[in-house]
This record gives sequence, structure tokens and C-alpha cells, in this order.
Amino acid sequence: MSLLEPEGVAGLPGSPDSRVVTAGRVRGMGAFLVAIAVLAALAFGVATPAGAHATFTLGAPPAVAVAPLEMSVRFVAVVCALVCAALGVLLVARRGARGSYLIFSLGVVAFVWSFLTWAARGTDLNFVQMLAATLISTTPLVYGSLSGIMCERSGVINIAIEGQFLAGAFLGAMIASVTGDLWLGVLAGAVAGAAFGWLLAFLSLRYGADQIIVGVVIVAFCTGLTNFLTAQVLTPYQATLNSPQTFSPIAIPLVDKIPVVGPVLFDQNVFVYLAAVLVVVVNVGLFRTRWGLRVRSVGEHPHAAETVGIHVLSVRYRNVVLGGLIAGIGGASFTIGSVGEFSSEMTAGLGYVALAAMIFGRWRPFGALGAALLFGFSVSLQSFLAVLNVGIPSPFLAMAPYVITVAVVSGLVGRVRPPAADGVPYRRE
Amino acid sequence: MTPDVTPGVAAGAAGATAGGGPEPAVPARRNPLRGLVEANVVVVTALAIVSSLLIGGVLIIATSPTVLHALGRIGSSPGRALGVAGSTVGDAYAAMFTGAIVSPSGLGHAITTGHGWTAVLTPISETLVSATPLILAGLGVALGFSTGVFNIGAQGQLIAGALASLYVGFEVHLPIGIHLPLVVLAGAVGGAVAGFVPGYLKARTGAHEVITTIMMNYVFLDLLNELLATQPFQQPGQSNAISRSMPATARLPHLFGAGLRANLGFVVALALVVAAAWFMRRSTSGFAFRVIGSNPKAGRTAGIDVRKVTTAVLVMSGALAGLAGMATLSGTDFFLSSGYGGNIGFDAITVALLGRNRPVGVLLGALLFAALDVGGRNMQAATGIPLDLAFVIQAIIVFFVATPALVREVYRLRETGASLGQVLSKGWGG
Amino acid sequence: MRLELRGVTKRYGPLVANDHVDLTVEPGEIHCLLGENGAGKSTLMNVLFGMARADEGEVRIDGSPVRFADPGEAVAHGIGMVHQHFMLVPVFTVAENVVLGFEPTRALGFLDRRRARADIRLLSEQFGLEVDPDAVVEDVPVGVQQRVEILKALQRDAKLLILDEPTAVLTPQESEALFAIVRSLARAGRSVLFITHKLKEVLAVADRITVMRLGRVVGTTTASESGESELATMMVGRAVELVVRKGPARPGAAVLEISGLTVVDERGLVAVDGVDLEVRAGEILAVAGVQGNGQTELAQAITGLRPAVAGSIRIDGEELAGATPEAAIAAGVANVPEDRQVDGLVLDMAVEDNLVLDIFDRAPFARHGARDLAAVRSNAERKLVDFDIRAPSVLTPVGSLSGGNQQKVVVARELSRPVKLLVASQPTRGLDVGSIEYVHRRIVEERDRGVAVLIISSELDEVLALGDRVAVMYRGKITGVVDPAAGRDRIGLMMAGAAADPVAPAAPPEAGPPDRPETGAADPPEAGPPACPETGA
Amino acid sequence: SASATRATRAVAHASHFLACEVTDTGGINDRSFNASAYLGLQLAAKKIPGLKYTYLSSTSTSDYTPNINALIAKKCGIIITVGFDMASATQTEAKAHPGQKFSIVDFTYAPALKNVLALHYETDQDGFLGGYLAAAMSKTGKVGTFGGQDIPTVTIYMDGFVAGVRYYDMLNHAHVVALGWNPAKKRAKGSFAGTGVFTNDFTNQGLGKTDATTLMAQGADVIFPVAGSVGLGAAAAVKQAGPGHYMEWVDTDGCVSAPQYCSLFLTSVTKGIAPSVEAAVVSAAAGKFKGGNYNGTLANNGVSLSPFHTFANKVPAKVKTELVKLKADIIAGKVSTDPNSYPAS
Ligand SMILES: Nc1ncnc2c1ncn2[C@@H]1O[C@H](COP(=O)(O)OP(=O)(O)OP(=O)(O)O)[C@@H](O)[C@H]1O
Ligand SMILES: Nc1ncnc2c1ncn2[C@@H]1O[C@H](COP(=O)(O)OP(=O)(O)OP(=O)(O)O)[C@@H](O)[C@H]1O
Ligand SMILES: [Mg+2]
Ligand SMILES: [Mg+2]
Repeated sequence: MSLLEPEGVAGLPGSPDSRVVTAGRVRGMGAFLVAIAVLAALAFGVATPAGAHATFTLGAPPAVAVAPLEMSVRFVAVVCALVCAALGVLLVARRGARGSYLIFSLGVVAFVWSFLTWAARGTDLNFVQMLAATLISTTPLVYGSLSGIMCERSGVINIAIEGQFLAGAFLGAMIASVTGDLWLGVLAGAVAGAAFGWLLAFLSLRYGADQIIVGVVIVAFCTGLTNFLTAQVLTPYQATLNSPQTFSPIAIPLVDKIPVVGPVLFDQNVFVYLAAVLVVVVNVGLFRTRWGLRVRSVGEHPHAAETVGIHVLSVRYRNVVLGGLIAGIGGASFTIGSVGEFSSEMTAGLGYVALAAMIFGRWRPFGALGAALLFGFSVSLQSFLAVLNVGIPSPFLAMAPYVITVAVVSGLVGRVRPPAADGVPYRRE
Repeated sequence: MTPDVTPGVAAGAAGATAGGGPEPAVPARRNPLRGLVEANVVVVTALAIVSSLLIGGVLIIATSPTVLHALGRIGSSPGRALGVAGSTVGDAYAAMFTGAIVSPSGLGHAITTGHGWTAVLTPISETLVSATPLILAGLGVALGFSTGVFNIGAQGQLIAGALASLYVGFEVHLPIGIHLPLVVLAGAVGGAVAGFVPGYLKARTGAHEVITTIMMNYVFLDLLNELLATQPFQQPGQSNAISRSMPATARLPHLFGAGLRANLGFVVALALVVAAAWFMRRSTSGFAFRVIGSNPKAGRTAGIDVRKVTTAVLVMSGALAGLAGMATLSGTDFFLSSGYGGNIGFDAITVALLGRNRPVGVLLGALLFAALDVGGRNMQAATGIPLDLAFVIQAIIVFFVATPALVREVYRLRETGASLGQVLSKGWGG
Repeated sequence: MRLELRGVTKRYGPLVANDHVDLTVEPGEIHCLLGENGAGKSTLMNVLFGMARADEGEVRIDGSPVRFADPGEAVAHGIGMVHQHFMLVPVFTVAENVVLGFEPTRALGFLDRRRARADIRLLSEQFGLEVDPDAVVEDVPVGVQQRVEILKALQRDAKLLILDEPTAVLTPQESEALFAIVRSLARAGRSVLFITHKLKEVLAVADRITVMRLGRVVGTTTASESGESELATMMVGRAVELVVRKGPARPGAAVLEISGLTVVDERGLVAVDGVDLEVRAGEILAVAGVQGNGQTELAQAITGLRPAVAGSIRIDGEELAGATPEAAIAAGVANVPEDRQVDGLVLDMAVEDNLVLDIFDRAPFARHGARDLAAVRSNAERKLVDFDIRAPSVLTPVGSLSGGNQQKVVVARELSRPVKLLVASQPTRGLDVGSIEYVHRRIVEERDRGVAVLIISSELDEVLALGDRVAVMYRGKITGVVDPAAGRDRIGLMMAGAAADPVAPAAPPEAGPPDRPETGAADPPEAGPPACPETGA
Repeated sequence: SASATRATRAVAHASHFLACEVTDTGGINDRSFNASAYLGLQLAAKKIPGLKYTYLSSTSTSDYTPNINALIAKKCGIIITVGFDMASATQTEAKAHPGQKFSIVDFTYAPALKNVLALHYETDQDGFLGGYLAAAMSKTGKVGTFGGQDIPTVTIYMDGFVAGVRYYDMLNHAHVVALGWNPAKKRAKGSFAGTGVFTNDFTNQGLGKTDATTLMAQGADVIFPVAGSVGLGAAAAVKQAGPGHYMEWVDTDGCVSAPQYCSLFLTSVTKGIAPSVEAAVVSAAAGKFKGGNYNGTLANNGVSLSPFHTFANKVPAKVKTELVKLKADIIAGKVSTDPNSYPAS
């Protein structure tokens, strides 16, 4: 990352982190696009009866803003296949790697569009609502991966995100329930997450305990403790301790009137907006400010940072606590941002998925956002396919987000380079 | 991290003068028990356990209505309040002990009358049963860690192993002498295949094993659900998500008679502890693994095939996790359902790190975890305190064990011998 | 600034790294600190720079005692340090590294890039330290990294500059340029504390010289009062042969034959460009060249660590291009890699294990997949004696040996099996004179035993001392193979790009194919002053 | 379970009877059958003064047998095991301890066991009523359902729901369709295999939210989640979707167990686990325990639709009357709850 150059789009070449994008991989991506273009043309185009139509409903029902659009499946398939193939050829033919991922993603989007159209033949498809469904799984992942980024950019592995989620979800719900004040709930979630961030920092920075052990154990501890307290305290006093309100969606004036996407993207609750803001803030903070430069230097080469007068351990302490705080807010989103009560193990392993999103996104906020969106979209995709009754057994559909992630990571992302000092304890002398 | 040399300050301090000649040798390292008998480790671990129990006691008191009620009147009858608190905690831990190890009264009874030995041995037997999959999966995870591979996929590999074992179990009909070994082998192969995928992807494409193994956990969970609901795995005559049962020839025999569930699986696990210790310490492949774990570049320069090792590590790690899946299926459960495996794959990570990635350490860590599990169950039965408390205590123990400096500071101990607070995992590697 | 150290003592457990050290550096003085590996020089500097805390003694600046809790305080007192192992963040740009900890900012802590860049430009013009502020540090040659380190210190307005073995990785020309800078700093009234193992440099640049051994100061002298051999004796405590004693080579059949070899580096740029080379049994071919001209990739290709894009590498007629390191080892190639800590050793493993790293799975060290630990042990005990490796025990993690001894472990290992070809890259980097003497002697012994030896070194002295023939590499090509008798100046010029034959065209082709990936800041920064050309590729 | 502790510690007076439960891996707080069974114990304790009760959690399937054994050792008067996963462990232990009384939730033994009361619920019956109501209340002509996992105890609800929707459609020619579940064409006895929307997870409420959102995106305005606490995710989605979107809760009366969403619940399609467990405990405590199979139906109130609560005034009287009549017809066997008895529109 160059200080003196504009930040490249996440995951794109333009930074030392992305050296791994080789010409061979770019050509492979191109060939893949051409292959799926052929598949789309054959399977969704040629093999579909000419009369098959799909209806695109745009906007949020029941108040559909834009008139539904009816299109021939075959037509969409052919157009998408052409687009996809053209982008593939472009990838193979051109020189240089800049923008390859963007081109590739556009190609994949074209393919997915034709696939969805085919799957929705004879019925209707609300692509915009798919976006809304995507955000559901994306939001907590964004908090989790930002938490990971905060910690790991400063050189501390935070595998405890799942635990911080649980703690934030639990305390957020409880405090919001008791006080009746949702913002206090957010604060409580943040404090709970930060507390476990602090514990991670305290044990691993001050006493040199293995960061991964501490992280794994924080997860075990938070799981056990929240389960224990749920059984002992929350359930018997459900009405007072575990019945918080939830944040209502807030429409952002003007932009929420944007046709099609407005009502979906700009009528969300505060957790979604905050996540978006945090992505930008963390990104700008890390790559444009003095604070970020110092954090990254500590994560890459703490000894070098020390020699220029940076206090390595304080930087790490601060970041790990901040990271925990972000995860704690993300945890609160599970309860007061969503269902309005805490239930055992409700985070369902998403903390680990967030970790994967962070790595997938190469320790960059926008990269992690991209990874989280991909995962969220895969979840919503499998849900749509299930509703459209494509005939794939449900467990196989449920695998889709995970299989897609593995495929993308293996085929596209390849080797990633963590901050050089990530997970390496720092001792002076 | 090499299991047998302690890098860093401590070892360096063993040298004397700068650039000096031969120095007093560092403590001999060939004795595998060194790390265990070292007073330091034992004391720290014991104190860690004691401290965790104390904290657990506070939690019991803080959440027990009976105690809180009594404490509410501590002004009027302080003795009684403290007594209630003490006896509540005492009862809980006593139940934990008798549930996991032995009931003293039962033992006395058995010794005097000669009857009731089964009841006396049941807690130990149950602890061994619970420990078995933890040992196996823990060995797998530890193997990965000591080679710089972070296998979070033990849970999925365990399911894969169990599925393979089950298939060979109900599909193949052979005498037990042949069938059972095949079933065991199938478990290892199933896990190995599940480990191969992330291993191969890492070696070939660089896909990060943390991502791929996390994702594969879900994939196998869903695969299990699908198979449980379809032929040939689903139990005939059932529409529930329950698998067929293992036939008698595919079951691990009991060790101490039918009354106790302890079975051959534990022996298999023990044998693999020994094998793993030998493998890491004495075999050439284990050496190559350690070299790659410590410095892959130097390993490559020295002619070790890093890709092969990376794949092999995940295959072996997966095979061990697969055996864990087999051990429970074939030892006690005999069929699969969707909750199969519980949290063993994740507990295995903690056990591996608690055992400092050494096979014997994993064995001891697994036994401790199992004892807390089994004891916690008895505690819940006897006192109504949720089992989850046992998991909280497990976690606190590991906190302390992983942070010996903290324990020493709290108890004002002097540092002797090797420092425990070392780095066992190697981060993401990349 | 006048710096005084009084009775500084630093202990690491039972080890006394600095034993009542006294040292005075006058304003405007260039003060050299000499001493064998592990003598305690770096430790002393770390104490001075606030990175280690002295157990006893005091540091005075301009007469008043100071105590630094961390480097930040040392910097605030006008001390700058260029560490032996560079303290640069590899993935940061030059500008980011220079301003780190001292960042010009705008409102809200936003970095002020324009000012950073301008400041650096100004400084580098002032001191003749040319750098590209936007280059990423890991992409630039070590010589440039060195400059970045110095810029860092200057930017913080250091009155006393500590240079810990700054020339270990520099070419003669780069070193010369550095000395010029150092002298100009001294003229400007700044003090310089200069640590090196190279006696010639000491005599060339030092005003005063202090020699350390086993943690103590053994004496202070001046350049005019002493010569190389005196200094060497003071350092090591015995007489040292500074010239390699070797008879004429008796070359046999060709062992290594390379033709048309082309190799690309990590970024896909051509690093070795159609090289032809031959090394015969019983001779030493030294490849000279400024670092970054493809020598690393050449050595990696020969040892199987990097695939060849084109061409052939034959050992005794057997084709090895595209083979694995394993195959190369089997074919009888020994490899002393350039960076011992990265490629040569497993730092947290015991000395005895490192001594069998490449043959651990063969007899007598293994049988049927089981290691024979007794054999490994006795091998190590023998090697410790044979190669004079100073280690507390064969069980000591090799990472806690001094650098010199680490190097000896690598050399000992590579020379402990029958080989046909020895490839040694920078075999004596960072070693003290005593250790250099020893390693050189071993290499010559190998030659005399009939091994073909390929030395890759950017150290002109070493090339001249060891080579029976000298091949000069420039921008991926061999620009000529000459007799060492051709002389320093001639070879030095060739390393800078002059052709071997004055008639041959001197214009080297641009390195790098046109389709190199766009990696933003990765563009090779061509920033060297005319005296010391480097290539970024 | 705070009261559990109190109960266990209370000095027994009227009775020394101890009622016990082994949870399945979902745990005691699953808002589903484990919690309902536990509620049954609590209800029994209210009825019989001095009755003590406790539970043991299972964290994995291999805990079942030791948990049952631990409770046998504690001399429990009756042991409630929860879920079909525990059927074989329960059967084995029941045969080994013929004197021990058991009751298992969500299972039927054939042949029946003497010392086990197996509790089974025909939730397709009240599911049918729920489907009918949903269809009647839908404005968009689409209603949706999804399940936690493709298992009979879940899909039987969905079958009934879809049958109810189709029945309404058939009677009223209203073109109402049910999304999310396609019952198998041929309904083998005891088998409900079909295809549909499942979260394949009983804790990840985000998946429930996603599935509900998707169903609503495809036009559904009444959602019927059959997924335990994952249904809360669906409730959050329905709430976010705003006015005009409703849902039906499952297993228990949603206005009691998830009161924060009461205003969204048309009704709840309940399964009488708590009362039947309570009955089993009470009979055992009274020495009147009888093994065998219990079948919860509309007829014996083992399954039922809950009150309409906030919708009491919004559900048209006509629909209410029809529901009452339908219930009677189902009990009388005049109306089939098999979805494939009716045309799918
Ligand atoms: N952090 C440390 N812990 C323990 N011992 C140390 C540490 N740092 C240095 N030493 C010891 O102090 C001695 C002096 O080391 P120092 O780095 O000062 O040597 P040096 O003179 O710089 O050698 P070289 O020429 O190899 O750089 C070494 O022998 C080493 O064993
Ligand atoms: N933590 C440590 N424990 C023991 N010894 C150490 C430690 N850290 C450094 N040393 C020793 O201190 C000495 C100097 O450390 P440093 O990192 O400066 O090595 P070095 O200067 O590269 O050695 P050389 O100059 O010989 O190459 C080395 O001998 C090293 O073995
Ligand atoms: Mg040094
Ligand atoms: Mg040195």
C-alpha cells in the first residue's frame, strides 16, 4: 500500500499484498468465464423452450415501485453468455492484471443472472430483494472481519470473534432489556466485546500466552458462560432480562426514494449503516492516517516500529480492545438489531466465517466487505433456489455458500499474505 | 514449534560467555516426560485447576438463588450464609469428582463387600470414553500445529470418518476379526479424504486452510444431514434422520465387560499417542514435518517437498480426526444422527494447545477435559447446576495453563525451568 | 555531540555481553567499533539506543547523564541508528518508512503525503542520498534500503549516527558512496559510530578505532597508528591470515554446464537472461556482481529452487533444469544459500538437527524411516570440533548462535557429504575476519579435493581471493569471464556494466518483458547515483 | 432452572417423586421440544406439591446413554427423553431396566414398550388449520413456510400447512399458493419426503431471516417457520417487511414464548408437548403410569391452534366459523390432511 498513491480497490492489484495475481491466474479466469458462458448458452439458452419467460419484480413488495419486467429466458441466457464470453476473451487477451477481478466478477454476475432467470422460468424473481436478503448474513460478518482486521493489522490474531459476538449479543440484549434503552444495549455489547478483546490482549501481550489458544478458549468460555447464564438467569426472568426492543429500520431521506435499490439499501437499521460507515472509517484510518501507518508498521515489523519510538504493545493493546469492541457491536446486532432476544449459541459459528472473510479479503476492510457480501449472496442465493424449487436437495443447497467460498478462494484468491508479524508475540530485548 | 527445544531467551541464557566454548549442556531433551514431571509445569497446572475451580465457585454462588437468598441475610446470620455458599459449591465439586473419577463411599463399599465394582468403575470408564475422540482429534490438530498447519476442520473430518466407518460397517459383512479393522481403517480413510481436500488446495493453489477447513466443516455437516435422510444410510423403516446401526461385528469390544462402556477405542487412541510421539520425534517424515513447520523455506532448500508435506499433514490430521469419528460411532453410539460429534472438533483445538502439541500432553489434556465433562454431567444431575459451568471451568483452566506467568504472579512463584508461555501455533502462515 | 559511555555492563543471564565498556565519541568524529562476532558491539549499541537496558554504567551526552527507556527517547536526544538488520517495513514505501513515527499530518491525523515526499526529496538532495519516495522498500536493492535507513536518521536530525555493519551488504562502489556521506556528516559536525568487520574500510574512514572482544574493550587506536593485521589480531586474539592461501587450480572435466539459461523472478521479470557458464572439477568460479543482477536467481536455478524458463543446466551431463531441490541434492549439488536465516537454517531447531537438514533421511542418520539419533548426535559433535563451531551444546537451538557460527553450521552441513558441485552464495556475509579465514580455507580445500565450486559474492575482495576465474554478472547476463589478475578496478567497472571486451557493445538490454504485471508501486526504482548503479529488476 | 435448584433443594414432603429429563443436543433453552418438555415438568411440579424435577443436557449424541444412566442411578420416578435421536438409547435402557418408567417425546415405538410412554403428535392436523387461516388472510395470494431440517417432525407441520392452503384454494378458487414446501406426490405411511426450504440449522436465526425475506420477496405475506428459535429470525424479517406481513408461530403459543412479536402472529400451530409430558409425570407420580404410544390429535387437544390474540378482531368471523367446522371435520375424518388429496394451483 502506497502512502503516496491512491488506494486501489480492495483485492485489486496495486499493492504489495496482491503480487500473487499472476498472468496465468488471469488467463485461467478468462478461460473459466468462456467456459461458463458456453454452459449458460447451452443449458439455459438452447435447452430452454423458446416460450419460457421469467418476470423480474423490482422493488419491495407489496408496494412495488417499478412495473415488473417480463423477459424470455432464452434471450437473457444468450445475452448474458455473450457478455460473459466477451469478458473472458478480454481477460485472456489483455496485458496486465489490473482490474482483472472486477472484470471476472462482472462475468460471473452475468452468468448468475442467466442462471437465476432460468431457475425462475415460469415464475417471478425479485433480484432487489435478494440484495436485501444478502445483507442479513453480510452485516455481522462485516463487524467480525473488521474486528479481525483491527487486531491482525497490529499483529495479534483474534480468533475469539465468535466469543466476542456471543458476549456482545448477550449483554446487549440484557442491558437493552433491563434499561429499555437500545443505545445502552449497543454500548453494553461494545463493552462486552471490548472486555474480551482486553482479555486477549492482557493474556497474550502482557503474559505472552499463545494468541490462538487464548482466542479459542475465549470462544469456549463465552459459549459456556452465555449458555450457563441463559439457563440460570435469562430463562427464568425472560420478561425483564431478555426482552429488549429492536432497532427499527430508518429510511434515509431522499436516497431511499431511488427506484429499485433505494427502499432496499436505504431502509435498514442502524447496525447496517454503522457497518458501512465502519468499513470506510477503518479503511481510511488504516491506509490514510498516522494512526493506520503506525498500526500497520507494528503488524508488519514491530522492531522497526519500536526503533522509531512507537510503543508496540500499547498500539496492540488499543487495537485489540477496539477490535473486540467492534465485534461486540456486531454481536449486539444479533439481538437488538435483529430478533430481540438472546438465545444459546445464536451466532452459529459466524465468527469463524468472519475470520475466513477477513483472510479472504486480505486483511483489508473493503476486501472483507467483498468476501462478506459474496458469502451473504451465496446464502440468499441458496434460499432463493430453495424457494424456486430447483429440485436440489436442501442440504446440498445449504452447502452452497461454503462450497462457493472454497471454490473462490482456491481458484481466484490463492495465496494471501498476512501482516508479517501477525500472531508473533513481541518481546523487547 | 519443535516440541523438544525451548527457543528464545531461556535457552540462550544457558550459554555463558560471549562466543564461548563448550558450555554446560542444556537439560537433556530425550526424556519425553521431562516437560511433565518438571515441578514447574505440574505446579502451574495444579494451580490453574484450583484457581479455575475457585472462579467456578464464585459463579455458582453468584447465580444460585438459594445461596443468594442466604447471603441476603448475611447480616443476621453470617455463619449460615457462608455455610450455605460453601456447601453449595462443595456439593457441586464433590459431585463432579465422584462423577468423573470415583465415589469414595462406593469404593469403600466395594472394597469391604467385594460387590458393586461396576458402579465404582463407571466414572473412570465414562471419562475414558469421553476422552477417546478428544485424544484422537487432538492429536490430529496438534500434528497440524507443529507443522504450521492450522486445521480447524477436525469437526468435518470427524463426520467424514464416521460416515465412512458406518458405510463399511453396514455394507460389508465379515467376521469381526476382519470387519472391525476395516471399519477402523475406513474411519481413518474418510477423515483423510476430508483432510486431503484442503491440503491439496493449499499445496496447489495456496488456498488458506483456515478458510477451507472452516467451510468444509459446514459442508460435511450438511452432507451428513442429507445422507441421514436418504438411502442407503437412513435406517430402514424410519423416516427420521437416523442412520442404520453398526452390526455387532463392526463394534469396538468392551474393555472391562459389558457393564462398562470403555472400549477398544481408548486403546487405539493410546496406541496412536505412542505412535504420534514416535512419529514426531523419531521418524524421518516427522522430522520433515517439523522442519516445514518451523521454516518451510529452509526445508525446501534442503530438498523437502513442501507441497507433499502440506498435503500429507492435512491427510494425517484428517485421518486422526476421522478415527475420532469412528471411535464414538463404533465404540458407543452405533448410529449417526444430525447432532453427531457435538463440539469435539473444536474442543480438540483447545486440547491440542493445552497439551502443547505434544502427544502425551494431548492425552493428558483430553483426559482432563473428559473428566470435567463427565463430572459436570454428574454435577448437573446431583445439584442442578448446568453442565455449561463445567465448560466455563474448562476454559478458565486453559486460560491459566496457557498463561503460567499470570499464575506465577498471582501466587508469587519464582520462575524455574522452562517457560510455558510459549507460542505453539504459528499464526496464519500464509 | 559528545558521547561518553562509562562502565556500561549488560548481562543476559550468566552471559556478560558488555563488560564495563568505556567509550568516547567526539563531535565530528567517525569512530569505528571493531570486534569478532558476538563481541558485544550490537548489544552496546542497543543499550545506547534505548533498546536494551544496561545493568550498570552510564551514558553521557555532552557531559550530562542520560537514560533511555526506549528508542523514542534516544531519537529525541539526537541519536540515530541504522541497524545491522534493517529496521524497515518491507511492504511500506520509502516515504512511509522514512516518516514512520515522525509523520507530517494534516487535520484529524491524516497523513500529509505531499509534505512527506517533499521533505524526503529535500533531504536526499542535501546529502546525495537518492531514493524514490514512492518505491516499495522490499522491491529496492539493499543499497537503497541502506540509504532509506540513513535518511530516517537524518530526518530526525540525528547528531550521532550509529551504523551497525552498514557495508555488509554493499558493493565497493556503494560503500564508497556511503563513506562519502559519512564524511560529509562528520564535516557538518555530526558524530558517527561505525561498526564493521571490514578492516580496509576501518582504515579508510575511521578517525578513531575501538576494538572489543568478549564483551570488553581491548583497546582504542587510530587508523594511522595501526594496520589491518594488527587490528585483526586485536579482535580475534591471535594472528589471522588475511589472504587466502591457495595453490593454482588443477581443473578437471566440466561438472556444471549451463547454456542459454533464462530464469524469471517472483514478479515474472527476467532475472537470468540466456546465461552460458561452465565450472570444472577442481576450480573455483566466482560470480561477481552487484546484488540484484540475477545471481540469486542463478544460484536458485542451479539448486532446483527456481524453474528455468529456457536453457539447460547439466551436472556431469545430467540435465537438471526444472528439477526439484531434492534432485539437485541427489545429483551432488551442495548449496550454501545467500540468507542463512531464511533459507539455510531452522532457527528453533537444535544445532545437531540443522547439521543433517538435507540428509536426515539417509543412512547413517536414518534407517527404514526411523532416525538414528545417536548418529545425528555424534555427527554433530564431530562437526562442532571440525568446523570450530562455538555452541554451548549440540542441542542449542541454532538461532541462538552468533551469526558467524550459524554460517559455519550451514557450511559444515553442506561440506559433509560427497558433492560434485558446491554453490555458495555470499558465504561469508557478516562474518568476522577469523571466521572468514576459516570458511575460505574450507572452500579451497573442497576445490583441491576435486569439487567444482561456484561462489556468488558481491564482495570484491572475496571474489578476487577465492576465484580461479571470475564471471561478472550484470542485468542478468554474464558480461565477461576474466582472470582475477585482471584487477579490482577492471572487475569493479564490469560489475557496473562495462563490457569485458572494450570492443563489445556496452548497452545492456532492458531487463523485463513487456508484459510484466502492473503492480502499482512495484516499478523498479532506478535511483542509484552514477557511481553505484543498481538494477531494480 | 433457578426454580429447579430451589425445587431440588426443597425438603420433600408430600412425595419423594423425582421427574427427570434428558435434553437432546439442542439444549434446555431451545424454545422447542426440550424447553416444552421441561415446561411439562414444571407444570407437574405445580400440580403435585413436593414433586422434584431436574434435567441433564446432552452436548453430543454420545451423551444420551450416560445421561439416562445417570438419571436411573438418581432413582428418577420417570425419565423424559426428548427427540427421535434418543429413541434407540431409550429403548435399550428401557429394556435393561424394566422397572424404570420412561417417556419419549416425538416418537412412536412399534411394537409399543411396556415401560415407555411414547408421545407423538399429529401436527399436520393443526398445521392444516394454520394453512387454511393463512390462505384466508393472505392478500397477495401467496403464503410461505420453511423448516429447520428435512425431518418428519418438521415436515409433518409443513404438509398440513400446505394441505390447508390447498383446501382453502379448492373451496374458494382463490388462487392461493404455498411456497417453500412441495409435498411428495406419493405419501408413504410415515414418510413425508418432499422438497422445500430448510435452514438446516436450529440456531442460526440469520438463516431464518434470509428464508423469510426470500419467501416474502417471492410474494408471500404469511410466513410459517417450523424451525424452533430460528423462527425468531423470520419474525424479525416479517417485522422489518412492515404492515401487511404476518406469520404463524409453531410448537407453542408465540404470544407467550415470543411476546415481542405477538402482533405479527395470526395464530400459533401448537403441539401439546408440555401438557402431555405433564400428564405422563403426574400419572407416574400417582402410580397410574401406563406405557405405550400416545397420539396427540385435535381430538384430544394434543395439537391445536392457539387463540388469535391481537388478531381476534381481524380474523373475519366467517373464517373463524370455518375453522371450527374444519376442526370438527378433521376429527371426524371427513377432511384429509394429506396435501396431495387436493389440487395444487
Ligand atoms: N537478547 C539477547 N539475549 C541473550 N543473549 C544475547 C541477546 N543479545 C545478545 N546476546 C548475547 O550477547 C553477545 C553479544 O552479542 P552482540 O550482538 O552484541 O555481538 P556483536 O558484537 O554485535 O556480534 P556481530 O559481529 O556478530 O554482530 C552474543 O554472544 C549473544 O549471545
Ligand atoms: N533471544 C536471544 N537469545 C539468545 N541469543 C540471542 C537472542 N537474540 C539474539 N541473540 C544472539 O545475539 C547475537 C547478536 O544478535 P544479532 O541479531 O545482532 O545477530 P547478528 O548480529 O546477526 O550476528 P552476526 O553479526 O554474527 O551475523 C547473536 O549471536 C544471537 O545469537
Ligand atoms: Mg552485531
Ligand atoms: Mg552481526
